[in-house]
Amino acid sequence: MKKFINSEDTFLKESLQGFAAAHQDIVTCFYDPNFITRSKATKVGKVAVISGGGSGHEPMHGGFVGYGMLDAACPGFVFSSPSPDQMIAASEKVDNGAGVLFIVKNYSGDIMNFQMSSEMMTGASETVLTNDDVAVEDSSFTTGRRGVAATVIVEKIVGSLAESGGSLKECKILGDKVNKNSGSMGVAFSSCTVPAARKPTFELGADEMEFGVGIHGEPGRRRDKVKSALDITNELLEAIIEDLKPENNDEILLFVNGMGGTPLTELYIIYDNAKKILDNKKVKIVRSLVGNYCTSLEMQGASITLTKLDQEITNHWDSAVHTAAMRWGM
Amino acid sequence: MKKFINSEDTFLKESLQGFAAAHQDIVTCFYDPNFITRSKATKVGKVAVISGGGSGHEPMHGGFVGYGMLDAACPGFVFSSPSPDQMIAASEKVDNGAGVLFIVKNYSGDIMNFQMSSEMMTGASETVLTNDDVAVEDSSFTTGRRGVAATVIVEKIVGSLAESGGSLKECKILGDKVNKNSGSMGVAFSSCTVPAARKPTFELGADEMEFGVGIHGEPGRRRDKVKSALDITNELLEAIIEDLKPENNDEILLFVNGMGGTPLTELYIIYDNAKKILDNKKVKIVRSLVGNYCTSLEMQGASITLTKLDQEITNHWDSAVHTAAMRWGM
Amino acid sequence: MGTDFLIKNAKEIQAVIDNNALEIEKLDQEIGDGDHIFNVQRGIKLVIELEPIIKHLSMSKALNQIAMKILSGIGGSSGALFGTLFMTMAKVSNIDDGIDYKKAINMFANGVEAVKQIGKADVGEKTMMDVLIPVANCLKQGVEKKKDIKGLMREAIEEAEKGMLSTKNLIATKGRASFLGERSKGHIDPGARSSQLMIKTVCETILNT
Amino acid sequence: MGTDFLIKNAKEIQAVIDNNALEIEKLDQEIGDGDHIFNVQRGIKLVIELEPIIKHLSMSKALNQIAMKILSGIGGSSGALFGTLFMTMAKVSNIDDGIDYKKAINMFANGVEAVKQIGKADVGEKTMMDVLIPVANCLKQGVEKKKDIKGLMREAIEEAEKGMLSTKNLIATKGRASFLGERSKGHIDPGARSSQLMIKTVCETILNT
Ligand SMILES: Nc1ncnc2c1ncn2[C@@H]1O[C@H](COP(=O)(O)OP(=O)(O)O)[C@@H](O)[C@H]1O
Ligand SMILES: Nc1ncnc2c1ncn2[C@@H]1O[C@H](COP(=O)(O)OP(=O)(O)O)[C@@H](O)[C@H]1O
Ligand SMILES: [Mg+2]
Ligand SMILES: [Mg+2]
Ligand SMILES: [Mg+2]
Ligand SMILES: [Mg+2]
Repeated sequence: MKKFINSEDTFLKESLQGFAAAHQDIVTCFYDPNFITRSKATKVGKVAVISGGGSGHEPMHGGFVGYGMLDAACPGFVFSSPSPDQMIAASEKVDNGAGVLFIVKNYSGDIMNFQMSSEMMTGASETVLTNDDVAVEDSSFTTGRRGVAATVIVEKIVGSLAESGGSLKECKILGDKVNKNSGSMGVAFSSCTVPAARKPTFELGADEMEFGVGIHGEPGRRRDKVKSALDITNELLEAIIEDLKPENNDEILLFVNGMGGTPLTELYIIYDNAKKILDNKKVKIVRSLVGNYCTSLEMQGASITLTKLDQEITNHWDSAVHTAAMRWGM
Repeated sequence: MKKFINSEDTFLKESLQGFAAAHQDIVTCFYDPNFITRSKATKVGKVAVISGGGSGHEPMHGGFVGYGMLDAACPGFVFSSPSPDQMIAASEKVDNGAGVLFIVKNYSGDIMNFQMSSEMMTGASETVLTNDDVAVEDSSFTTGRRGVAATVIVEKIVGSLAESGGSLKECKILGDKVNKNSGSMGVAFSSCTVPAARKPTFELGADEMEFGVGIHGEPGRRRDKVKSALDITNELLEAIIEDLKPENNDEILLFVNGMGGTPLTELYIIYDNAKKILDNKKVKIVRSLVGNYCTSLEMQGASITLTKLDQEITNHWDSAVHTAAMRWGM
Repeated sequence: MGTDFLIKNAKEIQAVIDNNALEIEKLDQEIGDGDHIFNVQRGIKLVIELEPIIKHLSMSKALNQIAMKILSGIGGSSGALFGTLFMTMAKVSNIDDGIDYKKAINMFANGVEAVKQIGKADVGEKTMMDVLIPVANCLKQGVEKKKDIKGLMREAIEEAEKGMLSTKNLIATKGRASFLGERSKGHIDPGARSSQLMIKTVCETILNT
Repeated sequence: MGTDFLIKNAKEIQAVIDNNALEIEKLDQEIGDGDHIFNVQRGIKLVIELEPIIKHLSMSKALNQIAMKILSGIGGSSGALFGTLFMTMAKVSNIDDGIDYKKAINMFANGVEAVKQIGKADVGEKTMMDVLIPVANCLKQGVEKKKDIKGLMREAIEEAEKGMLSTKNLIATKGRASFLGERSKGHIDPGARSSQLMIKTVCETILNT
């Protein structure tokens, strides 16, 4: 394992310290329990939007704390859900009297820990569960689908609504809508290495890829031979489109997300190929996002997310945001 | 070689197309010869700032085209300097009557091609050469030092001055000053793979790192055993400080740059460790930048850049910028 | 049965888990995200470090401290699940008046019931519940039937082992392995393995007293 | 000597370079950035593709087309260097009136001088100049001394080889390898190797006519 690291035990703390110091105008970090808040207080009566999850997906979620997006983020250990005390401490710090909206990716661990937090909290709270990964079959008898990159989109949109005065209920409804309007799927060319494990989570042959991989290196739909960018893009889009069923002239946001170890140039190739395919299908790309936003440590790979837009969602996408990893309009 | 790619021949074109489409509000791409301009015309009398170099360092330079930074970028093939026809076509497109400032990294190929462009051009032009890599010994008898990550800082600062009405001469002087005020050094944990080569540029043992590596995977000062983040940071900083000689209470910008394959968490660990070391030396970090800005394809590694600040440079750093990869204040 | 029993068992469990660490790590790499062993090891270490604090506490307070430590120190599914187990055990009435085997079993069964509620998983879903539920049932019935405690411990060890092995051929419907669908078949569930080892260790401590 | 001579040689050079591609690639990986072979191969391919266009052109126009193609199609150091070589060769006066060996050598020497000026490298700096300059000097002197052309070609081949080999023990002071300082020693310069092969090929074509 080659990493910029001093010890597995201090990995998270040092990284958070660096993050806090580099962006002290935007965020403040608290430790034991670990959570990140905006450096400036928000106005009374604003719904507090809090997300969290295992670390290793940076910039998600800490990089999205700031004006127009999250009020706080709770980073767990690498790939492990944060614990209730983190969520409770964060909530106490940022709840402004209008309640707390939790944005939680659909994993057993995250759900249980966030649920325990809600139960232990005194104030009002709601939860938006993201489950956009179409690689996994959806079912109410099982844990269902994983929450992956669309979480970024949900956080932006809900964050904007909360900033503009939306109520807890409205934020919850909009968050659920954006999640329902979104589908994602990813592919990995290499594994990631959890610091504590000191070795790759899985092994891939020199010509293999994991198709439908999860953001923790969980196996996907199948192990496959590496294909051309166009073929991969095509297969990812097909799975997403089969699920989302966008109609002729539906407006969408096309989000090409890097898993951490793939260069931007390649993400733009995927974007180009996806655009050709979507143009052909008369799906209208009206908003775009390309970059490493929901990563899996140093994994080489990428995912595509489509989000169906309507005027409300588009407006909230365009509104000003000022976080460490996403910033426009201010 | 595992990449999102359709063929080595279309790699650059498709990537540029995706880039142009994803950021059409900011940039426009032209092909054969390839160059990128802002999508909106700039005001008459503004100095045009143009940079360029081999591809493979994205977001540099195309990601820095936009308000407050570059007017155009000329991407060469992967790791190969662009050719004069690109620079000439770009200059013709963006020269607004106040001349063209070329920002060129100090490599023989780049210098020769940019020099030929200047000679073939009719309008006025100046060149700022960046050579911030302290891993290489400086000498007037040799090619001297390489231009690496500080190029990003130079582009931001000079871009701001040009935007605010600085003359060609003033831009050239400020660019040279920022370059002289900057020192960088990097380390690689893994090689990059040039698409056309289909195999890694160099091989590193499982416990080895290349200390002082270049941004094209050129060998550095030495091959070394992997060390702790703190030791690596310390050695990088020592080399830079020996060169830059910041004095007590000097104000600096600390830029931790990822080479493309290293996750953000680790860059923040380097930032944290660097801050501790610099605090100790009473060097004052007043501005920060952390992320993948000057990369080497998928190389795992990072570099540190220090830039000594004064009021003028700091003001230009803070001014509004609106590019695909760097955006604030608007 | 006092807090020394808790610490003693934590230390025994630490040794057993460490001895089987590679296997457990591999199980979670195969059908999960590979962190289960580290979560469990971190949890046990934190509990053992509590020794100086909980040594002098009442049983309910000690269990609560352990629960909070596990809950906050592990994170992930295991943190919530094992944390809930201990938190609920502490809630059984009058445990500070002394604990006999009957009460201990009652506590454990209560804890398992709470774990079942928070995780919403039942037997057959390829989780630690395939170990916890059968063992809790076996112990409860044993107490009802007033079975000999040593025999009952041996039964529990067997139940745990059976439940753990049963997960191998199940298709996961809860937890991270559920994302794999059919492909989760053929692998033992990591949480089932770690729970089984812990239960075995505690039962053997009792057998050896 | 007409444009067919250029195309014929380009094709011969393509074969020779392809045969030595792995070696050249390795050389630039060792002390450069590994792209030299691709730059050269791309350049040759582009020149050969020019055949239908330059076939009917005058020599000066053909050379200019080739120069522009190399300049714009290769990029990197090689693009500027080889582009300059051809651009300058085209500038020698009266070449459209017919080219004899003397004029051809004059053209080449002129080109090399321009390359020397743009690259600011002289003999001993571990670049292609260690091949180009000695060969140009040898040819110029040969013409002055009115040497037999075939013998002169053999001399040039030897000079090129000697120059190429000499780069091995030099410390690079120009080009990308200069960043290596002492560590550049022990490797032949890729540009020196590719130029040497090209010169050898052209000389052999002349020897075989
Ligand atoms: N809903 C659930 N109910 C009961 N046990 C569960 C549930 N989800 C997961 N588990 C157990 O947790 C184990 C995984 O724990 P761990 O790896 O620590 O957490 P995570 O899955 O969050 O990475 C699984 O092997 C399984 O036994
Ligand atoms: N300043 C220079 N003068 C003459 N030749 C040079 C100079 N710089 C580089 N070269 C030659 O160019 C070769 C490298 O070419 P190439 O790999 O195509 O370009 P780059 O170095 O830009 O990657 C070197 O081997 C050397 O022979
Ligand atoms: Mg986990
Ligand atoms: Mg090159
Ligand atoms: Mg796990
Ligand atoms: Mg090269």
